[in-house]
Amino acid sequence: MLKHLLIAWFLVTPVSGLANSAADSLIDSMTAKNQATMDRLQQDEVQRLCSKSRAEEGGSDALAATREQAMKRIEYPIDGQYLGDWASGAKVASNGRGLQYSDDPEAPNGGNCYACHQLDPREVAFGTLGPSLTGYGARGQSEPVIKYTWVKLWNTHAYNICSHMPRFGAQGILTEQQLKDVMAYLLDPDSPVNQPIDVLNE
Amino acid sequence: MKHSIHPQGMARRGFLCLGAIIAATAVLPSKLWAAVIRPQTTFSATNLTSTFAELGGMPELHEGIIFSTPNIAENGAVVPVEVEVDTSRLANVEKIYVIVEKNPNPLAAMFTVAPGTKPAVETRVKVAQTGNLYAVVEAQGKHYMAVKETKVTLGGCGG
Amino acid sequence: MAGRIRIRAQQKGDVTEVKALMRHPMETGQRKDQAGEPIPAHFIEEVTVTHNDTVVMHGYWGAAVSANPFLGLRFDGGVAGDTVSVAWIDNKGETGNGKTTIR
Amino acid sequence: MKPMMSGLTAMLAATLTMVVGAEQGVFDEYRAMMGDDNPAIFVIDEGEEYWFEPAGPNQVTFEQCDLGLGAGVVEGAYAQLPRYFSDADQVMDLEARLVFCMVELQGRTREQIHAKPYSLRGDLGTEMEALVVWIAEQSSGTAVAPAQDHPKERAMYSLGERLFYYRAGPHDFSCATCHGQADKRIRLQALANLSTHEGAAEAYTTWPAYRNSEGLVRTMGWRMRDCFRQQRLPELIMGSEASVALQMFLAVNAAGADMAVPGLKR
Repeated sequence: MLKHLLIAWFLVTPVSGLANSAADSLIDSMTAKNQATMDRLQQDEVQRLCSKSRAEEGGSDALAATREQAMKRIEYPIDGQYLGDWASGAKVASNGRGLQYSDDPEAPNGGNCYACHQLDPREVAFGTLGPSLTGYGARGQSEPVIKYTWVKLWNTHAYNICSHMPRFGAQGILTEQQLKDVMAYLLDPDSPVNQPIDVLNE
Repeated sequence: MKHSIHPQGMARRGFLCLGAIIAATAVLPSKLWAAVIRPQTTFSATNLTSTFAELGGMPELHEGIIFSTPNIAENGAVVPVEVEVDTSRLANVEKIYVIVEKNPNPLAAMFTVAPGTKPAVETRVKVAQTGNLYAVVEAQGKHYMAVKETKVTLGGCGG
Repeated sequence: MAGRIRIRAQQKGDVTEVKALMRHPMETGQRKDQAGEPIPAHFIEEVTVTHNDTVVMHGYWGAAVSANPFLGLRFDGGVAGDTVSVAWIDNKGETGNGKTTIR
Repeated sequence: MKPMMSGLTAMLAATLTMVVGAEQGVFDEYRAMMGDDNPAIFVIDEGEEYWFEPAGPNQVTFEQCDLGLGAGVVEGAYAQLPRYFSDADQVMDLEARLVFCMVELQGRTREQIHAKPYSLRGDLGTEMEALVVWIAEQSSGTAVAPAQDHPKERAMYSLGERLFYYRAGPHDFSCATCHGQADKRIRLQALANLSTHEGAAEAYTTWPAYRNSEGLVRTMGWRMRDCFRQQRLPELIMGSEASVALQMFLAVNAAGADMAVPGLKR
């Protein structure tokens, strides 16, 4: 009987020292609220590998394998249509809401692209965590450009493992139509992203 | 020293304790100053044109009004504005209006300047969206104005 | 808590510079609380600044004046030791008062 | 195969760096016009009154509450938090310690305290916000000096670091996603690099602060909770281990810098 108690005690005391692991600590320190449920605290493969102190430990082969897996799992539009409506794309790019416990779960999720990127050169409030995408449409709409941009939006880790950009497609943040609209906002020549300031400046 | 929570209790620090706080319960006239009546219709106007109409039409631009607002406001809820009139160019200022074009009600605040008071005022106003702010000044029965644009951006992390 | 006003009155040459900060939510009536219920309009409608016992500035305000309002002004004829007081009334008839001496 | 970096993209990258350089301090003019009239002073005075106000079933004030420098000692206490408290055998931040005193001295229940610690839209301030900003202001001008001599204090720092880099949630965000690099911003919101002394000092010493966008004073505990909300994670419990660990990480990184409370924020 004592043996079982000892085993039970051993399992309970965090072996790794006096404090919890990060995951356990968060579980002890949070309560679910609206759509923000506790399962969100569990890390998947990419998250585990890319949490800096772990990524340093993560060997390059593990990173490469995860990257290839990300590439294999990209889902492309069945109808082969990659560009939607750039005006709707503009809305997705400016909407910073979606999936927070303070958000209406019925409302569409935003992509919040302006949080990290410059896009329409007329928009002053852009972020700088990501490179500027102003004039992105000049790349044209060749098959490699379309594929690169779609994969980048769907799961950026397919190209750039441990990137800070969210996996808009793979994590189900944006719908396929929203992704197509963002593609149009980036690539459609009529999109303001591709209109230099002086042209449209009334 | 023991404290009481009563609003009039002496707060132990800072400027508040310098002056005795007039007991709020003292009966104050429902109007503080009868000399000027509240221009309610102007406050209720819902666009720039009707607001200006209440003031007798579009005021004349006047160089003597020094009107400063930030080019870009970190947050539309609190936008500092400063109005100062150069009395060598525009004398006998009686009233100063702060108007925010794209607010639901453009007229934000109005000040009556007593004789001996500098025709200048500083305050902070809410600006609903990027647009023009106006400082309108009433002197010798006429209205003059200065205009300044302030950008209000979707701030923070957008969430 | 409610009704407090922090006033600083400093003599600069022959001009008295007054800076007042008032404790008030200045609700426009357009906002909703966390439960989605509208928060009723509650804002300072009228404010006066008095030097000794003469009014130096009077204001009529709308709800677009920012929360915890700030007011800055300057007037002539003040002397260190004089009294500067500020009073306000809001759309609910509540009042706020503050008083200080010119330094 | 890295996609071919077309000349155009290289040119775009160049323009960005030029733009960012010019944009630095985009709100300096706004801040200068705001001056130093910070409405937090009202909440600070209210905090002082709460400290001396008998409360809870025991009708006791906070004058026997030990914030680490002895019962009732407030001056300089915030600058030395978080720290280990032997009576609770736990490392605590200020909010956790105040909850401890509310329960142990005043006889209040955790449920009551945790029901609504922070203001909601339409409120003018809560007891916790007022107490925290008054106590923190009593450390203004004092150098940040969190304790690191007790093993649990050191363990809390290392947990804080692991939490700082922990990516989770639908967007794979960690604190480091936004606060791990220098001179970056989200929209026009400058982001301090909290993994460096300079960045951590700039941020840690200016909370609690008055937030113009809400007309409220907010604490560092609230700041953590609201960041996790935007990471799409569940709600952080005030004074919980994760909150304390992250604040220990920030405080140790910021050690030596002088507290400058109350701050004025967006």
